[in-house]
Amino acid sequence: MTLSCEAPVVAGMISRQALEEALGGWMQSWRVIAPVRQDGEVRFQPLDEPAAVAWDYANAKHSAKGVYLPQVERLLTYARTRDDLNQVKATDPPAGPTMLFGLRPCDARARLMVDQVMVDGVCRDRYYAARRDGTVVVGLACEHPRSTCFCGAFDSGPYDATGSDILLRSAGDMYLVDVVTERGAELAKDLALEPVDDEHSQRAEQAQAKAEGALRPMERLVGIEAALEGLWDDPLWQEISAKCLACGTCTYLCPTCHCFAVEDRALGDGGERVRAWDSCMYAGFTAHASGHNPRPDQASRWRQRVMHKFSYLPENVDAYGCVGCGRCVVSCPVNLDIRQVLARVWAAARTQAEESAL
Amino acid sequence: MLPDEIRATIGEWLATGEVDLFIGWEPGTVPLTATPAFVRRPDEVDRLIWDATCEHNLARFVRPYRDKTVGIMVKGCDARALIGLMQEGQLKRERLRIVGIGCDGVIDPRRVCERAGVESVEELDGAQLEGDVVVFGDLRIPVAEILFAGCETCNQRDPQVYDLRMGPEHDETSLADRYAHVEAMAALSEDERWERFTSEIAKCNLCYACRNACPFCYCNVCFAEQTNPQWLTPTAHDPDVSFFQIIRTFHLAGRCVACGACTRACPQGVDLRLMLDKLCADVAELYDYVAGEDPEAKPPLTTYRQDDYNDFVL
Amino acid sequence: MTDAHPHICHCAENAYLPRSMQILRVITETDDHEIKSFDLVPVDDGEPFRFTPGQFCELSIVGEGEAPFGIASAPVEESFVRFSIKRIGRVTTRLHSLTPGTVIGMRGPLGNGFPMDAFAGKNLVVIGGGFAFTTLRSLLVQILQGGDRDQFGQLQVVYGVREPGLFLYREDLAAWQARDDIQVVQTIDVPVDGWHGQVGFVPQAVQELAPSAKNTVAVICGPPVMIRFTLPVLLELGFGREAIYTSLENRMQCGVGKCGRCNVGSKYVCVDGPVFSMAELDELPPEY
Amino acid sequence: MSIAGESTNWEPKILAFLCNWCSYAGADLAGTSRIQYPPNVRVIRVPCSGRVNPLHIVSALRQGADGVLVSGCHPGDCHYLSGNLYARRRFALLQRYLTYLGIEPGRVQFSWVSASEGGRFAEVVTEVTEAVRALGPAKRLNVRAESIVAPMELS
Repeated sequence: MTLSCEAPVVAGMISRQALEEALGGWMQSWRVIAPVRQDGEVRFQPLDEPAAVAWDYANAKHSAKGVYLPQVERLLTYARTRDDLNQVKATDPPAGPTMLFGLRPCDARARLMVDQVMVDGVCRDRYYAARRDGTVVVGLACEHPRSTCFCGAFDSGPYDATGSDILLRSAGDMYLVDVVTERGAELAKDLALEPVDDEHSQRAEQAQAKAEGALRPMERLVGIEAALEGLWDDPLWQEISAKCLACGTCTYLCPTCHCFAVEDRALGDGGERVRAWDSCMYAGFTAHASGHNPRPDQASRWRQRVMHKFSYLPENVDAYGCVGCGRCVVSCPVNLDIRQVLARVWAAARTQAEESAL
Repeated sequence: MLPDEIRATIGEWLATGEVDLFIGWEPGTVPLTATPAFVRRPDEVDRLIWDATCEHNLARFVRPYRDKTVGIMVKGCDARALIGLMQEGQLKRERLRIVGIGCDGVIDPRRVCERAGVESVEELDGAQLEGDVVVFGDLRIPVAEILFAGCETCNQRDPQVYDLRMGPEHDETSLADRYAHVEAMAALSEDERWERFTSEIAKCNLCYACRNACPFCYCNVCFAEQTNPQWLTPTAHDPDVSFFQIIRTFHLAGRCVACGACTRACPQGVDLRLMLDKLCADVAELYDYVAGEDPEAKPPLTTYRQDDYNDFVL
Repeated sequence: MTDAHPHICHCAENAYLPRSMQILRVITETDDHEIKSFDLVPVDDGEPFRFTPGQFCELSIVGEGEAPFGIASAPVEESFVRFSIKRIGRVTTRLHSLTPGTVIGMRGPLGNGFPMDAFAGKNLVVIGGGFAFTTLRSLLVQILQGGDRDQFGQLQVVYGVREPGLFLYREDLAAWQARDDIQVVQTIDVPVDGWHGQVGFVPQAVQELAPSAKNTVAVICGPPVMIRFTLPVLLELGFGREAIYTSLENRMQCGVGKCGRCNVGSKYVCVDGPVFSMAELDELPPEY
Repeated sequence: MSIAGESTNWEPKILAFLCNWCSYAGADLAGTSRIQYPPNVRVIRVPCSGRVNPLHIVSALRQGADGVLVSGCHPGDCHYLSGNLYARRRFALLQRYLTYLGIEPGRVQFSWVSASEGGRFAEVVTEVTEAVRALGPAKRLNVRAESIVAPMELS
């Protein structure tokens, strides 16, 4: 059910210094996006010099979603004339390959899930597809998961290679280079790799064990879609959403949330039609012009958020709409923790099963 | 846990049905954060806490239950919000059971991170608040040094209205330095002020957390979400953001009680006090009015005087 | 799930690029001028616009936005594409101000449309209420004039509105009344002088018509209250829930299953619908 | 409306909200008395100056107005008794607030002009027009301003 990939092949190991040199070369042929620390905050930004990579970052507050699904993306520009109200010109999505360097495994997996909705779904989104097809990912395994990370609950973990073309695993002073895809193999050719000696491979294994051990224990979430089946009218939705401020921060920071609005903006004599991030947490998301709203309150919106991620997406694209990165837990102004919501879902399903068994 | 007699009274309120619901705080799942708690049964009262992490203005959550009797915990500033909502006919005093807390200020997680040298709060795994000191490994940071900016110059630490009183009494400091940052901004040149304002709101991505955290933003359809006419498009685009920020804050003129809930709720770290405190200062100067003090007073923009300030008119 | 058949995508390379369509005719359908029909023709000479009755398009006016509308013309009426639009919001108000000759944008055909193959060989009961008669007209005109009327059995139509001035497509209705291979019952809610036809709500009219359920499919579009009270009548008459189809109306923007807002349960109304059978809807949560 | 730019023959575009009972009538009187005043003003008639919402004023600046004038009855003359008195507090705060945030003070002006003050209306319009002309085209909130129309790398 969850996203997965073939077992990666260790191609060799390389020092950080040599990696930064390779990055210098890669920056000539790719627009390299990497985690960069700037005034106290790590953000995914175009890299201007290899040394700027924040190698030891926990995870960036904003996911890398802005790279493959920008917050505001111009779809069309238009000129406004009296009789022709469709004088439009499609904007060309940015050509030129992009390298997502230093992506954490959860973000790498998140991108694959969004791909399936935006490109492999019924219709093909040309703007998204252009960005995706030109992107290659060099993942960076997670040595220090945080207290809010729960990637383990999806049978994944801080060293999951899914979604990366190459996965770097730290082994003290060196990085082990796992090749995951053909594109990864191509990339690995640019690296001055040394054979992996036992000492480093052991160190990498220890680091992995330590990282996987650091994950807070949490009930496995694979299979939760069955638990959600009978909970449509359960009071849990009312209770958990009572404190929600409907600010949509969780959806903006979430690497898998991909819902958007299409808006026209007047600019001078013409304007532009843009796609911009939207959120199911807002009332206007589903409000009809007639005033009817199929989701009138925050409880129904929270139910949609959970059902979309943990029931509808598994049914439609065979992948959960959550990778356990914990960003929504960290940044929610009222600390509405989705892990607690999902625990309530399991509990409500169990009580329901017990009641129906009576 | 709350002090025993407070816990007992709240439990009694719930047991006898004097309140249908009690709104307070309980420990959060992220270090050094509390989370709003909605308690309905006496046995749940033990979940409730009060300390310097309880930063939300709970007055925001009362309106949906205004046909019931609601118990609520409020700091000095939050209590003013309750009074403001009574002035605007949104809440009735007899439908509220208020636990008023003398407050020494709440923690600003961003300042804790700076002091502890981490990027965000959840890396402070295991950090504890002991009394008025934050303990994280061998790091001990007094709460007084990591307060939310608004709390440092707060002159409304004690609740004006309550049924139960908790926490210390304060002799209120003068208003003098409360508007220091407003005067600093006003002293800048016109271009500098515009630069300061636009750079502050450049971080805003129109998620409306500030509006949704504010007890006084309760319009059914906010101007920001009207579609016919559509005043702004919800895409984070300079004129839309400045338009939203100017109009939304202006709607708080003469109503804002400077509780800071909006600034703390902002995921992008926009300092809304820079704007709202200017309105509070002007309202105090021109109409000698401070929001949330007297339940009977009429908010300044809902009344007038013949000899009101008129020099600005051509 | 019975014969769910999602939208087959032959969108242009750029699903968001509207095709330029010129307004050929504007017909004021109702006496209160609130609903107008717009007949559009492509400006470019690209390949003709092919669609199935029941599908919809996003009509686009730059600077105002886009909105979804059911296609009211039938595929056989190749010289124009008709949309009947009620003035209610920003885009529709602007549309109502337009005159023939103006060019607007159109994206489509979107959605799945009626399962014409499932209807073949069957009798049809078409029930419409208020202004939700657009795609039903497309269906009926295609059956009557599409050249294979004999593929379908008996055709019975019940069309109810509040008052006589609100009927859409009055020429078509008059023409159908004159035909013998289609039975049309027009009803209005309360008596109005000058109206000699039937009076009463749609559920009553269907009860009086009492169409036989044998080898018959029902299609019902209209305000939710009308559907809620007509459904039991059909079930009583023996219609199976998999033989009753309706078309849902949800807030839409992309129209191609991406922007995430028009779902009912796990189905996107814009690609998995808008046409659903009641059996399909029974498996989805009551969220529309 | 062309993109507001530094073109030489730029003429300030000023939006005036005139209260129907006094200022609008004053403007009428200025016209019937053949009093000359700059043509830069476009008038929106409102029942009372109290009807003008700060939303309208800031939205006007956003849509490209270089200046906004709101003119109503003198205090005490209001046809609705207190409309202008409520408005006075609202505008006093709004003008100080916009100035504080960095909008040039001349952009938004308020005046009281009675139905019999045709000359006074012309004076006010001239004063506002010259003030706005001195300030140049509005850039700060204007959605059509050069700085915003420039193609932005939106990702």
